[in-house]
Amino acid sequence: IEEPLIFEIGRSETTGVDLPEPAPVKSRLGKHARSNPVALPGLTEPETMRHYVRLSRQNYAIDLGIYPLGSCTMKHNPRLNEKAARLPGFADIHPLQPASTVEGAVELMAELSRWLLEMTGMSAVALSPKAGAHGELCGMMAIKAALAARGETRTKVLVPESAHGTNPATAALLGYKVEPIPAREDGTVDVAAVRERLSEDVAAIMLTNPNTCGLFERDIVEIAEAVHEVGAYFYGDGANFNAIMGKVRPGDLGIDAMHINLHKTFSTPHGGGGPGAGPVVLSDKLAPYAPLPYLRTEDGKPVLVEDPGETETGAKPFGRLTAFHGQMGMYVRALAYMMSHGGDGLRQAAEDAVLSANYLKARLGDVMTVAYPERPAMHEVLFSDAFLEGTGVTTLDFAKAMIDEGFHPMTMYFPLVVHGAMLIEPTESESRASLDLFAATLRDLAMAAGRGETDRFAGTPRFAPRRRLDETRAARSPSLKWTKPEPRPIEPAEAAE
Amino acid sequence: IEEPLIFEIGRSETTGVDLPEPAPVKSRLGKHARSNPVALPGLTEPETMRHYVRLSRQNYAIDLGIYPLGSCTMKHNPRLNEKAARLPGFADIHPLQPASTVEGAVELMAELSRWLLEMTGMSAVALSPKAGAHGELCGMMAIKAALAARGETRTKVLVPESAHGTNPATAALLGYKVEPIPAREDGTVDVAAVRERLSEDVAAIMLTNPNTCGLFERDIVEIAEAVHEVGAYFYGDGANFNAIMGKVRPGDLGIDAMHINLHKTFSTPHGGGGPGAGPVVLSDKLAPYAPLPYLRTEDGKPVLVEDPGETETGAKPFGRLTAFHGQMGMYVRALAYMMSHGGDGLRQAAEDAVLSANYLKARLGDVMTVAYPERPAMHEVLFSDAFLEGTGVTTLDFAKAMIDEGFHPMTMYFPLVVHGAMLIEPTESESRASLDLFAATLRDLAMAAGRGETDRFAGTPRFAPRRRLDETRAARSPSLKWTKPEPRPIEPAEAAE
Amino acid sequence: MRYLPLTDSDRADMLAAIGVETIDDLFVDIPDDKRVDGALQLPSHRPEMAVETALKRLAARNVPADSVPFFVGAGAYKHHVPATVDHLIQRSEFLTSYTPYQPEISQGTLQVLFEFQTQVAELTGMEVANASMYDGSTATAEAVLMANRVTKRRKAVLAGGLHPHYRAVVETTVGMADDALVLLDPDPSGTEDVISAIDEETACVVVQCPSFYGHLIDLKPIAEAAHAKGALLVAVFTEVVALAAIEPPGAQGADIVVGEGQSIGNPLTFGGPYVGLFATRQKFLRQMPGRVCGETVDADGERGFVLTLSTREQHIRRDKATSNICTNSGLCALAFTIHATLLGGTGLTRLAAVNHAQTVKLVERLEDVRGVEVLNDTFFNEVTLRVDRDAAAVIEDLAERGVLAGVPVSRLLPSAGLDDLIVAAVTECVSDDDIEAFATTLAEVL
Amino acid sequence: MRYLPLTDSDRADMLAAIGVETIDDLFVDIPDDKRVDGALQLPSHRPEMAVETALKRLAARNVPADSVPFFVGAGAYKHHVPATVDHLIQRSEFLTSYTPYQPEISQGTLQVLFEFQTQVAELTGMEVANASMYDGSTATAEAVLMANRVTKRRKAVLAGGLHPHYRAVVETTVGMADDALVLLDPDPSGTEDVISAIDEETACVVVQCPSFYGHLIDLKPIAEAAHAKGALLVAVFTEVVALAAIEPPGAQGADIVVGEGQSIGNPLTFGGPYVGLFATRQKFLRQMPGRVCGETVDADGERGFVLTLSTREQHIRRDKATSNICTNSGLCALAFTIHATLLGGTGLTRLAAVNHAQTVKLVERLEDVRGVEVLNDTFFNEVTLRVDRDAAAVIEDLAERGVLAGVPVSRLLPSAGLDDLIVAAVTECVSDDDIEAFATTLAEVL
Repeated sequence: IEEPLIFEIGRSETTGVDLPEPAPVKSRLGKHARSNPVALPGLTEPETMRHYVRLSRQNYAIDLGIYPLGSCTMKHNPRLNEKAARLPGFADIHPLQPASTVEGAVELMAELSRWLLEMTGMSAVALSPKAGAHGELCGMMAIKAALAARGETRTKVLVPESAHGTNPATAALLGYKVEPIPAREDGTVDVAAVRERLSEDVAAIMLTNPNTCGLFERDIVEIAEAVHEVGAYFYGDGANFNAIMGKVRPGDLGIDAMHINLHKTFSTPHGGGGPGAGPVVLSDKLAPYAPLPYLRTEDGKPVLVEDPGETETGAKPFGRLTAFHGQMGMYVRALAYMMSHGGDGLRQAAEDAVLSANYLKARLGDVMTVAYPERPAMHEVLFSDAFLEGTGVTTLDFAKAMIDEGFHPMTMYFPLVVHGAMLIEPTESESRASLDLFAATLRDLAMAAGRGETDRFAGTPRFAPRRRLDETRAARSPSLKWTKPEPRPIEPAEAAE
Repeated sequence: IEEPLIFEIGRSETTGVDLPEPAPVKSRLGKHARSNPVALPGLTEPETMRHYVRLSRQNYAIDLGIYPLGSCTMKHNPRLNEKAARLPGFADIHPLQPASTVEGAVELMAELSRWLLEMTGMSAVALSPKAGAHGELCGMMAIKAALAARGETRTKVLVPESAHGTNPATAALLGYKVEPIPAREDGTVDVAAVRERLSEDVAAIMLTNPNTCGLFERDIVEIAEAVHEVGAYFYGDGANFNAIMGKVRPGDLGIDAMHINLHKTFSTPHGGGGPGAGPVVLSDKLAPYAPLPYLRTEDGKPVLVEDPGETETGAKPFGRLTAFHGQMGMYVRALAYMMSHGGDGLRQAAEDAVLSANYLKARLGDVMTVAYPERPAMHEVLFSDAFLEGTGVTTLDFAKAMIDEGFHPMTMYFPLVVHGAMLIEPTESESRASLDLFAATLRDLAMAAGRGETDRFAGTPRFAPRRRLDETRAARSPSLKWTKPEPRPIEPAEAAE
Repeated sequence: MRYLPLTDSDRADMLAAIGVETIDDLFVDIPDDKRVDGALQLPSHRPEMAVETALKRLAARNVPADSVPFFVGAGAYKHHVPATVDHLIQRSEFLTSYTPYQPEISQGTLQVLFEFQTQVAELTGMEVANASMYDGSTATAEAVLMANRVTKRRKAVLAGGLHPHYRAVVETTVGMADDALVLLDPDPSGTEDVISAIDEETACVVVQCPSFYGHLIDLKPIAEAAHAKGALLVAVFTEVVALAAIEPPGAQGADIVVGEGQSIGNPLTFGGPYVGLFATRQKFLRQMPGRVCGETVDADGERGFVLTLSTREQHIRRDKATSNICTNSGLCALAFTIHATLLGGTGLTRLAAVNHAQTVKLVERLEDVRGVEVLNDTFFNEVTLRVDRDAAAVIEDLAERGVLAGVPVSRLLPSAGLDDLIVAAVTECVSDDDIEAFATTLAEVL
Repeated sequence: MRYLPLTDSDRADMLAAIGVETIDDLFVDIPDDKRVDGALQLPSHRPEMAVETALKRLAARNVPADSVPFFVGAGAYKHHVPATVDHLIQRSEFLTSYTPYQPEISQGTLQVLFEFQTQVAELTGMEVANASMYDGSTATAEAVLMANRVTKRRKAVLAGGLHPHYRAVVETTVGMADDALVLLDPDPSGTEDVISAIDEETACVVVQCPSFYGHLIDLKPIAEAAHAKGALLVAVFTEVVALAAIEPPGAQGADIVVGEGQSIGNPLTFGGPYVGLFATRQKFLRQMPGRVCGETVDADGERGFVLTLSTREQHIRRDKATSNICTNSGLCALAFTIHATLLGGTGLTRLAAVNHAQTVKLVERLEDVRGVEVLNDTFFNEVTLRVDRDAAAVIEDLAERGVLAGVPVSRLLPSAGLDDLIVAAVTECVSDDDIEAFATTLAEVL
């Protein structure tokens, strides 16, 4: 069933919100009053409900099935967390209310900080970053500020080729030149390769661990030492923290800054693209540079420091990343998730996530091409499309055929270091039955491709709300908003009527 | 996609609820302790979420499209009402808490009563009935009690043939003999036909108005007078009250008792079959017999009277219909709905409901057979299947073909007074566009049937979660619960392995 | 008017399409002199914000169970319902669908009902269950009427441990149906002799376990005695969680088991909506009231579910129906089923164990309080306390001190001379601190 | 562990299928001496009930806006959000889906984004909008960076009416990117001269309207002056509802319009998550940061939507990307779109009118209070008050009396010498009683 756009069914004079009559006062808008009313269509409440309920049914979602996007950690979103975030004491408080009226909120932020610090073994946390990439910015700004405090201006940042695009983008935003580090044959970074590129010009290395090939960087401790030797800092991308919660602490590995995606590891729902939250944990060396606002303990009570004039000795906040204090709604959800799991449950979750990924690797290894078969996978497993070579089935075909089987495809074509990459992350939320069904379906498709059954793949998806969409056309002449269709020209015959 | 039963995927040892360890105490269950643990399967929370979300998607719902079931009044369910019903002050209070701790709840019941009484023009209301049929029972018990108080035992209840099945069932439950009243050719009851059957043996007449043919009973005032003349009572079935809210008050027509389906007229959601609520309004004559508990005003404050020993002079409650005080959750929703509409909005809603039904009648009258074309329809319009005669398309085919067009069928084969009845109630919640699309689809189907295109109908639905289900088989050898499948007998060849 | 999609121009167009001038032309069949002239004496429509504010104000005048030490039971119980349950029942497709009369597009609701019936049958130890009743009290009345039909007798014996409201509902319903009742005296001691009240005219004996006063009752000898006289045993419960701890009525010979399912999945909500559970033996199936869902196949041979055995119901049978029930408690049954699925056997057992353990703790703690005596030898999560003052006054005093401590028996049985009794319930929501608060505050007021 | 579906026997089977003995065999790549030995110093897993109770306790230590007369604004606003909005955004299919990278099974999200972009473009009076940023402050920083790219200049002028936090965020971001800034003095009077700060090196001038202090600013001459020097005008708003009352920045010549969308559809939530709006001219499209959704067709020729222009983004462009933003505010944008759809043009206009009218009422009422002066000549729903005491102390005194009366300017600008100023906002949630309470209580403490 097709659902029109609101612009096609709504009317500007219709409204689904009853409001009181405005009091008859003299306007104080002056000459600034709008000359034309807003031309947006409205729908009544029943129409609105139906429009968006129908639209929603065109989406895939975790609540419908496995969502195996590698590096995205799409896990179960507990509804307790949604309920908690909506308590009036959290959802209906203003960031600039007097501190005496928000003590519980500040205490919650402090509690969340304690969990994050204990899990990562770091010294300080900057809560305010609004997403992972924002956290990267925060961490790299802290590094830049720490260097500046030392009177240094370094110019380069090392980033492995397998990194998320946000890493180089972040480094570039701060004016750094990005230098790629190649990976070893086994998919990990060699400390020797890092040493080669290290110099007094290098501000930092940005490394994801476990990396986006699904592997734990075995040389990480040596890399950290080498980086520190030249006076550079180690930025750890925490996108894959789900694999190692409770198993190893980034602080113990020599990492200086790392963001935590609350919307991945701690299950705040991704909401079709956000919002997320990307608190950054910092080592002793970087802790003084944490941005405003930050938490300090006064008389045993946590206090939010918003004011640069008021900072205690030693604190040198590099600035402010966002208005107000960050993503409170996500903090509540993440803390609820942490408390529900406990330290024991978080560790178990990491173990189950890794177990499930390796199980899929074992189940699929004979019919698909495991990119790095030698090392255990962490919480995600990377395949290349070598098994499709010569079958006539493209990598994209393979992904779209999965849609017809009722599954969301894995991450495709990332990381770039592998040809036709397919990165599968099942997470700990899948049952054995779900993993088995998923594996059986992929086996079936891989074998069909192997047998050259291209018909099964061509033109997929066939049973989705849409068939394959023309992305080139969308990019070539972008149509980014609805515009009123031109009135159909009147045919002469009609006009004559 | 097929969704298994929980018994096929769950395990008794799995649980999706974490509970504390019970304290180590000495059991006081005595010899009554269970000998075998409950053998019910559990699912973890992510599995439970997915199971029921997937199941839900096999349902049609108002939020997905028009739900034109005649006499069911499936209208928009505002979410404000859901939110209000979940306020802790309403959802988390116990019916037997001290009265001093539930004053707001009692006030809400009193406020709801005021609205119901003003809208119906009656003297008293019994809130506790849990559904429409329960309300019928309540009203008829009040009548029986009133007769008993007069020392009379009457034996008969008059019910028109077009009545809902609950009417005769209710009368029979109270030991009355049900006497049918035929309808006139125009679908309404003739006062003369009623007079013929009236006698001192008649306890009551049960009449739905507007009736289930979608017509207003024009002789209703005369009928009421005739009924009262022989000392009988007039029970009005309020199922179709949506047509006349704010247009006419049942009390002004001579009705003595009438239930109001809060889940129809006042939009408490039907929830796939309930719960509902069926408060009963009573005339002066019946008011003293209202069951316990009832509301009384004391010192300007409403008080719930639960105790027969405490009743004021004149009150002669006929007993108790249910534990506690009735459907509080529905009262909150219904009152929110009433307050949102206001008196003006409720009247407008009735007018729009009637307008929409008549609009469909006008749009469809030439291709389908309007059962009673002479009189204006009220909020629902009745068709017979005469237009399908000789087309090879059955009435059931016609209904099931609507499913493939994306619509829920109308009420079929009811009322029984019309051959192949199709009763359409659009309600006031449908937009003009929705009505037009529905009408166009029905026109298209009716014309296709007229052209003898039986292929379009045979075997429908084809695009629903299930094709036509074998109801005979279900009734012949009922399978009402899941039973463990017999283990598959081992084949000799396998056994030999 | 945010709920009404028709605009004035729609209305004008539609009137024209119908061929009438004004909307009142469609109301011509209403007698002129009876039409409402102008507006009713009701407020006008109001913004959502205003309605919400008004209702919040009313809600704020009540004391939620969650906000105080809470021991009120007596037929409705404060349990913790997982957030998942309430989220799922609010899915549009469950919340805003009708009774599944078109099964092809209602398999969601139907499969849930099939799961529900299976769960109820297992919990009660019975062979078949229906798709829900309004609540436990009305289910009990229906059970008595059904026993009368099955036995073709007209006299029911109601035990003294039956919840007074349930008893009143049966009295009203059965009395109005002109059938007979034997009402045994209230039984706070849990020692009554039900068996000797059963005779050859008895259709059924109705026994609640755990009783209203919290006692666990041995149903087996009662069932045997009833069967010996050709009568049925109707077993009743108000706390369904108990069935995970005690021997189910089905295993003790009950013929009909009815009760309240609110404890699983449903909030207190001041008494409703709740969900009545109804189970019986296979052989009585066609005398069972209420909807049932059954398994079948579709035209492709796929398993599917439908409402079935409708020949028992009022749609078809009209005045010969087994009951007049139509709308039942579908959404509450859904909540029950989801919560029971989350719990599973293991969770249910654990939940029952926690309830019982906390109750034992309360009972043991109250031993130290002067002026109060626990009447129960056995119990599950509810007990009867005898206090040495007027119980209703004690409850009021405790409420003033912020403890909602139970129900005075006199509230339900005002003239039974049981003015010194309190029924108190203890669930998993009761903490050790709550128990301590109860005990110390009780000591203060006694 | 209610969230973990694998059982111990599953785990054992899976380890066997993998061919390892213990789970730690899969963690061998972690250096031995760095592995966490045993448990972290964290509490163990807890029942849902316990977590809920703990969080409710924390929540109860905050004062919700709804519970008091509430005038706090300064960048985040208490508006009424219809229940429909929150219900819809909690639909599993919206809440638990990822960024729509597979458009065939993400049309729900994508069509919403297309509707969102259209709504934002219309409200701001611009040609194109993106699919959301984190919030208004980060959107402002991105706008400055974009203006630098577009003009190939590196100096931005920030007006004194810009929200101090926004200014700080721009300062931090642009400063760290080694670009230059001209910061004009705070402008509580609304009379500053922005134009003379613009020169030939200026990339953009950033002006907020309504300003932080509530003044309405004539953007047109500023735009003209900027354009004359080859600079862009970045127009900022923190209260999106204002755009329904005042001339949109697009109509006044703004080149980039950014702001906070929280007011429509989203709760206060102590500062986040919110939703940044970002709109610009068609010609700057390829320099715009953030995701955009575009219309296209599928293989059958049916209309459909996809994320597009990804060559601007970090996935493809890596260190050449227009921004590093990836996750944005999808669900908040959904809430915005649904609320805006419910409102429609008529509702938005009415909402703005009610906000303005209530604000006028407050201003008029405060005329009668000694010791307070309203600095604004024009305003929408927010004004600056000068009081004859320390503003922070006044706010604390009012809070103690149960009135949350606004924000002392010194909280955001501690060393600007503006210690006697309060910024107060008035929305449709403020009743006449609230205004009266503000005025009388203020009179008490002054």
